[in-house]
Amino acid sequence: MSKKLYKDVNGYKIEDRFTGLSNDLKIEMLRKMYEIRHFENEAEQFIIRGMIHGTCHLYTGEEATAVGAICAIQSDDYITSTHRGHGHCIAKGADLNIMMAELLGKKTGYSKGKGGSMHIADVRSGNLGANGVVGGSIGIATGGALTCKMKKNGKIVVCFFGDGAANQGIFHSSINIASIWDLPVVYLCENNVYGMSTSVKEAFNIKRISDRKYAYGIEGLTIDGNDLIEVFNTISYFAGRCRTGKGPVLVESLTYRWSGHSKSDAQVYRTREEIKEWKERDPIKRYREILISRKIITEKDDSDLEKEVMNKIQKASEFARESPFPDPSEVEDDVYA
Amino acid sequence: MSKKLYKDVNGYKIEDRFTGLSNDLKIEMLRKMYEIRHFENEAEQFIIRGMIHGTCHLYTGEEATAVGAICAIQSDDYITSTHRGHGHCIAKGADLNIMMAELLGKKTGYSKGKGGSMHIADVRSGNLGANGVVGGSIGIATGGALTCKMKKNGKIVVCFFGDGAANQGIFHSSINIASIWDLPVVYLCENNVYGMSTSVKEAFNIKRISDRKYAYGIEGLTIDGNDLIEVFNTISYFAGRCRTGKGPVLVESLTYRWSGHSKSDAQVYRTREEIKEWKERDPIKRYREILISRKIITEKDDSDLEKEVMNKIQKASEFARESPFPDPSEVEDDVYA
Amino acid sequence: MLKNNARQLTYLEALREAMQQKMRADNDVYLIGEDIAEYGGAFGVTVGMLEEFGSERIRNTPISEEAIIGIAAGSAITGMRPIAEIMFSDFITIAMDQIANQAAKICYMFGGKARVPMVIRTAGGGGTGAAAQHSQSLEAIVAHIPGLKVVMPSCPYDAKGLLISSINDDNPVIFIEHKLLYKNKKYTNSVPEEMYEIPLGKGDIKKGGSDISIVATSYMVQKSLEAAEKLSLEKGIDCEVVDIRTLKPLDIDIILNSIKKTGKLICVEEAPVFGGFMGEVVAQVSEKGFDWLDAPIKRVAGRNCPVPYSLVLEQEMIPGVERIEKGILDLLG
Amino acid sequence: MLKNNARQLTYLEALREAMQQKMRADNDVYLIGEDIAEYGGAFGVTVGMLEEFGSERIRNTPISEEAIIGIAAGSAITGMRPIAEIMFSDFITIAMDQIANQAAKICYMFGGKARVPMVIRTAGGGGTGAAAQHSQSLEAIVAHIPGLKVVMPSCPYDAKGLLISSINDDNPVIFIEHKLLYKNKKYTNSVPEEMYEIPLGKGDIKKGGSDISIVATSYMVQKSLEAAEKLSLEKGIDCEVVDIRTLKPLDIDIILNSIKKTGKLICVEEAPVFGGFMGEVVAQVSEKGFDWLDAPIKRVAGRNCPVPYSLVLEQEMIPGVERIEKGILDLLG
Ligand SMILES: Cc1ncc(C[n+]2csc(CCOP(=O)(O)OP(=O)(O)O)c2C)c(N)n1
Ligand SMILES: Cc1ncc(C[n+]2csc(CCOP(=O)(O)OP(=O)(O)O)c2C)c(N)n1
Ligand SMILES: [Mg+2]
Ligand SMILES: [Mg+2]
Repeated sequence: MSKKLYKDVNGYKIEDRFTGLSNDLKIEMLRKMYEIRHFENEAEQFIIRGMIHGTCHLYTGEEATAVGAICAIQSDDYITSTHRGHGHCIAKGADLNIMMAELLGKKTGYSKGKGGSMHIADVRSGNLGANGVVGGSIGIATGGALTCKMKKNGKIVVCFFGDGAANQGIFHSSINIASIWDLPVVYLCENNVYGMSTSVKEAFNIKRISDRKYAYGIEGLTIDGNDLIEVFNTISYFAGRCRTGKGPVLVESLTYRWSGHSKSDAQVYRTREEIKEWKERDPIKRYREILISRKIITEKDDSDLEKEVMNKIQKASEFARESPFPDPSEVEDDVYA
Repeated sequence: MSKKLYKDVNGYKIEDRFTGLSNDLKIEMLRKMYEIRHFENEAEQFIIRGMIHGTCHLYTGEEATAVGAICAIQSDDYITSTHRGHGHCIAKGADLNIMMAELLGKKTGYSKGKGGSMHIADVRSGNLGANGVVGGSIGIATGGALTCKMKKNGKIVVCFFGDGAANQGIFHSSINIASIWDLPVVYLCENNVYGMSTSVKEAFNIKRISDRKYAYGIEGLTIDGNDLIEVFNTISYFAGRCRTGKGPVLVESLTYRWSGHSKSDAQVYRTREEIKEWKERDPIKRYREILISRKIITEKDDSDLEKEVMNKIQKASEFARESPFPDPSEVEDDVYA
Repeated sequence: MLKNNARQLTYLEALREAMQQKMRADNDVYLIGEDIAEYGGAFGVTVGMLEEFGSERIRNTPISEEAIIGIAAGSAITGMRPIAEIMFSDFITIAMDQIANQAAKICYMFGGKARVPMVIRTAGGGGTGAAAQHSQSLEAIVAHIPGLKVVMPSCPYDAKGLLISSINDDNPVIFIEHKLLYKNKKYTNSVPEEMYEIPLGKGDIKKGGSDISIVATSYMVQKSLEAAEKLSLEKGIDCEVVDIRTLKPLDIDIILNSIKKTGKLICVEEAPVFGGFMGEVVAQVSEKGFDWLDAPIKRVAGRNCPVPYSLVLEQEMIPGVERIEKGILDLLG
Repeated sequence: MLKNNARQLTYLEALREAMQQKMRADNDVYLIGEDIAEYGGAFGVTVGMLEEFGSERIRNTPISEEAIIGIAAGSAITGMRPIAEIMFSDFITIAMDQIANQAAKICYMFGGKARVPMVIRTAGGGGTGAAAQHSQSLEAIVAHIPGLKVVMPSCPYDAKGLLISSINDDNPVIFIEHKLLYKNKKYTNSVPEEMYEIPLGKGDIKKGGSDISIVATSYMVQKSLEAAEKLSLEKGIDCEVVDIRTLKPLDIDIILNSIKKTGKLICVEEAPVFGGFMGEVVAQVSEKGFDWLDAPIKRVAGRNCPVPYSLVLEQEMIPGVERIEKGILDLLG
C-alpha cells in the first residue's frame, strides 16, 4: 500500500491508499456503482409497473458512499444498513438475482419474500441488514462491534445511517457506549440533505453532523460523499484506526438523494434546480472520468462495462420475475429460529 | 440590578447579580438550603424507622444547585425535576407539610399518597414534577418551553437532570429540537459524580458534559454546583438569555451526592475519603460563611435560622405522621382527569 | 348518525376537517410530527394545513419520536392541546416510555393535579406491502396501560366525530387510523359539516342482525360488513356487526346486548391473535355474558407472525373477508 | 421436580447460579446492564460476578436502555449470547423499538437467516412502594409480539431451570423476575447443583386439586398457593394451582386438562386486568374448553390504575390472598 498522503484535514493525515490499488479493484468499484445505479433503475421500473407490493427507497446518486466505504473494509467485516439499503447490500457483495427476487416478494429472495426492500439482508456477506426504523440499526451495529471486540476477531463494523437518523435517541446512547468501550465502529452518516421532506437545515442547528463527535470524545470528519476516492481513502484510514482498538469514529458523507423519498413523494420541499445541481455532481460520472483520464479504462471499456452490468440486471430481473411466490402455508415459518 | 461582572468565562460575561440582591433574599436562600438539608435528614430518619414504604433519593450535599438555580428564575417559571426531587420541590416553594405527608403516603400529600417521593410535584408552583424514569422529564421540560414560546408568556423552564440522564436518548432528541426551535429551556445537568454506582468517568469519554452543547449548536458552561453564588449568577445570566428568545442552554453543575444512591446502597463503588473531601465542600457551610463574613448575618442569626427551620421540619413531620392514609376506595380515582 | 346530509368525505378528509375546525376554534390546539408541514404527512392527512395555520402551529420535527411525545406531553400539562402524529404506529415503540410511563401516568401520579390533554394520531395496520416494521396493529399494547384512551375509527363519519372528542378530552388519547381507509373511495360516507362529537366509550352497531354478533375494530369492521353482506345474500345468515370504535373505554354493554340477541360471538381484529385486544373482549363477555352464549367465542385475527412483505404471505397473515366468513360458518356449525 | 436434594436456595441465588454456570460453560455468554458490576445489580442478583468474570463479561453500562438492548441484539446476531439486565421492567418501554421491532423480528424479516439468542432479564411487579414507574407488570405487552418468548418464574427451582433454557434458546426471551421473590426466605426451595433445563412452553401444576383450577403467574402463584391452602384448611375446597411459567409459548394443554377435571377456572395476575395477559388464557379456554366449563371464567388481577405509592392503596391495587380467596368463593357460588 502506498503511504502517500491523500489529505491532511483537521490534522488527520489520510493516506492515499486508492492510487496503489490494482486496476482490477478500481474498475470493480466502478462496476459496483453501475450495478447499484441500474439495479435502482430497474426497481423503479417495477414500482412504476406496480410489480412491487410496498415501497422502495432508491439509492441513486449516493453510490460513491456505499461503494467507497465498503471497498475500503475487509470482505468479512460487518455493515448495518438502512431503509435505503440496496446500495449497501450490493456493495457488500450480495447476489443481484436473489436481491431482485426479494424485492418482488419471491421465495428465492434473501428473506424468502418475508422482508422485501426495507429489510434486505445478506448476513453471510456480513450485511446485518437494512432496517425500516430510522436509526434502528445503530444499536445493532454497536453490538456487532462488541462481538468483534470480545471475540478479538479483528473485524470492524461500518454503520450506515441517514442524516435523519442522527436525531434519534439511539444514535446518542449507542455512540456514547461505543466510545467508552472503544468499540470498532465507523458510524457513517449519509447526509443526503433530506430526511424525507425535512432538510438538514431545518433539523439541525449545527453545520456539520460530524461535529457531534465532540459529544462523545471520538474522532470524525465530514467528506465529499460523491467522490469515491475521498470516501475510500477516508474510510480506509478510519477503519484502520478502529481496527487498532482506538474506538469508534463518526464520518459524515455529503451526498444527495436524486429520487423522491419513496414512491409517493411529490417533492414539493425542494427545487428542480437543486436536484439538477446535484445531478451534475454525479458520483459515477466523476469517478469514470478519473479512471479514463488516468488511462485505467477507455471510453469503450466503460461503456462495455455498463452494458455488461445492464445485462446482469436484466438477468436478475428475469430471475426475479420467473421465481415462484412463497406458499401461504409458510407464513408462520421463521418467526422463531 | 448590578451590572458588575461576576465572571468572564469562555467569553460569557456573567454579571454579578447576587451582590445587589436584598439581604432578605440572600438569607432566604440560606433558609431554603437548610430546609432541604433538614427535610432530607428527617426523611432519612423515616427510612431508618421503616416509615417510608418505598425508597427515597436524598438531595443532601447538592442544595446550592437547586436553590441557586431556582432563586435565579421567576416564581412563575417552570421546572422539571428528577427521582432526587425533594430539593427542587422545596426550592420552588412547595409546602413542607404537604411534601412530608406525601412521603408517608398520606391523603394530605401533594399527590394524595399516590405519587410518593419519586413523583413529588407541585404543579401550581410551576414544578412539573419529579420523575422516576432517568431522563424521563427532559422531553416534558422541552414541551413546557414550547408552551411558553407559543403562548408568548415570557416564562422559561429549568430542566434538572442527572449526569446519568445525559446518556439517555431523550436528552439528545429533545435538546436538538429545543435548539432548532429556540425554546427557552435551561438544561441543568446535576453532575454529582455518579449515576447510582456508575461514575461519570466510566459513563462518559468527555471531560465536561456541557461540551455536548456542540452537538446542538447551543450555549453552555460547567460551573461549581456547590457554590450558591456561582449557580445563582450563571443561571440568572442564561435564564435571561433564554427569555430573550435565544434558545436553550446546557449548564453542568458540579456537585456531589453525600448519601448512598437510595436506601439499599452499600456504596462499594466509592471511598470514604472521596465522600469526606466532598463534605468539606459543603455548599451550606460555604454560603453561610460568606454571609457571615459579608456581615449579612451573624453566627447567632444563622443558628437561629437553622433552629427555626428544624422546628418547621418537625412540624411537617408531625403533620405528616398525624395525617390519615387515603382510603382504599380511592385507588382508581385520578387515573383520568 | 347525527345528520344524514349528502356530503361524502373520505376518511382522510374527515380527519383533516376535524383538526382544521378544532384549530380554528381553539388556539391551544397545534400539530407536531414528522413531515406534516410541506409534505402534508406521509399519508397526506395534513396537506394544506401549513398554509392555513403556519409553521408555529404545524410543527414539523426531526425524526425523534420520543421527543415528539415528550414535548407534546409537556406542552399539554402547561396548557396546550397538542395533536402529535407518529407516522406509523410501529414507531410508538420508540416513544413508549413517554406514552406509557409519562403521559398516561402523570394525572394519577400527581393525584389528579395535572392533566395531559393530548392526542397521538398514528397510522396502523397492514395490507400495503410495507412489511414487519410498518404494518403492525399495536392497539393491545396501549389499551393495557391505565391512563390512556384508545380510539380506532372505521369510517369517515366516526373518524371526524371521534377525533373531535379526542381533542376535547383532557387525557392522552391514542388515535389509530388505518392506512387502507385514508383515501379509499369505497368507504366514504356522509359527514356533517359542523363540528360534532362521538363520545369515547360508545360502540356502534354498523349493521343489525340476529344470528351472530361480530365484534370488530378499524378496517376489520369494513371487512366484517362485507362478509356479513355476502353471507346474507348467499346463505341468508343475519349477522350483527358491532364496531367498538374505542377500545378504551370499552363499551361492553353494546356487545352484551348484541349477544343477548344472537347467543354467538365472533371477534375480528387485524393484530396477531395471541395476546391481542380481543382477549379482553372475550374475557369480559365470558365473565358477564356466559349464560347468553350458546357456542364458544371465536377469534378471527392476524396470524402469530410479524407482517410479511410478499403479497401472498401478507394476505395470509391478515384476516380477509373469506377468513371471517369461514369463522362465522364454523361457529354456526 | 428433577431431583429433590436438600440444598435450599433463594430465587436470587438460583438465578445467579444459572448465569454463573452458563458463563463458565460458554464464553459467548455475557452480561450487560446498569449497575451490574461492583454494585451487583439493583437487587443484588449479580453480586460477585464481576469478581469471577471480570469487566469484559460483566458489562456495566451508562443509563441507556435502548442502547443496551440494541447492543445485545447486534452482538447476538454476530455470535454472542447476551444476557441484558433492565433494572425495572418499566424501562423496557425505553427499549421497546429494539425489543419489539428489532430483536423480535430479525429472524423473520431475514427469512430465518439470522438468529438472535438473547435474554432480557428484568424485575417486574409491585409491592415495594416504588409507585407507578417502578412497579409495573408489563408482560402482556411483550407476550403479544411475535418473535419473543416470555418467561416468568415463580420459585427458585423454576428460576434456575428456566433461565438456563432461556440462555440456551436461540430467540429473544423476556425473562421477568419478581422483586418480592428475590431474597424471600419464605419461598426458597431445593435447587439441584447441576445445570438443568425446564423447557419453555411447559406449565407446572404447583398443587393438584379437583374443585377449581387457578391459573397464575409469577408471584401470584405463591399468593394463589396460600389462598388454596387456606381454603383447603378452612373450607375443604380443593384447588388446583397451575403455574404457566412461560406466557409465550403458552402451555394451553395443562390448563385445559386441569379444567377438564375441575370445570372451573380462575385466572390470577398482578397486572391491571384490562387488556392483561389472562385475556389470552380466557380466550383460548373459551375456544377450546367451552364444553368443560360449568361456570364463567373469573379474573382476579390488578385494578385498572397505575401502581400507587401509599401502602394502603398499593395493597388495594395488587391482588392479595384475600382477593383470590374471595374470587374462588364467588366462583364456587
Ligand atoms: C423511526 C422512524 N420514523 C419515521 C420513519 C419514516 N421514514 C422513513 S425514511 C425517513 C427519512 C429518513 O431520513 P434519513 O435518515 O436522512 O435517510 P434517507 O431517507 O435520507 O436516506 C422517514 C421519516 C421511519 N421509517 N422510522
Ligand atoms: C430509565 C431508568 N433507568 C434506570 C433507573 C434506575 N435508577 C434510578 S436513579 C439512577 C441513577 C441516576 O443517575 P443520575 O441521572 O446521575 O442522577 P442522580 O441519582 O445521581 O441524582 C438509576 C440508574 C431509572 N430510574 N430509570
Ligand atoms: Mg437523509
Ligand atoms: Mg448523578
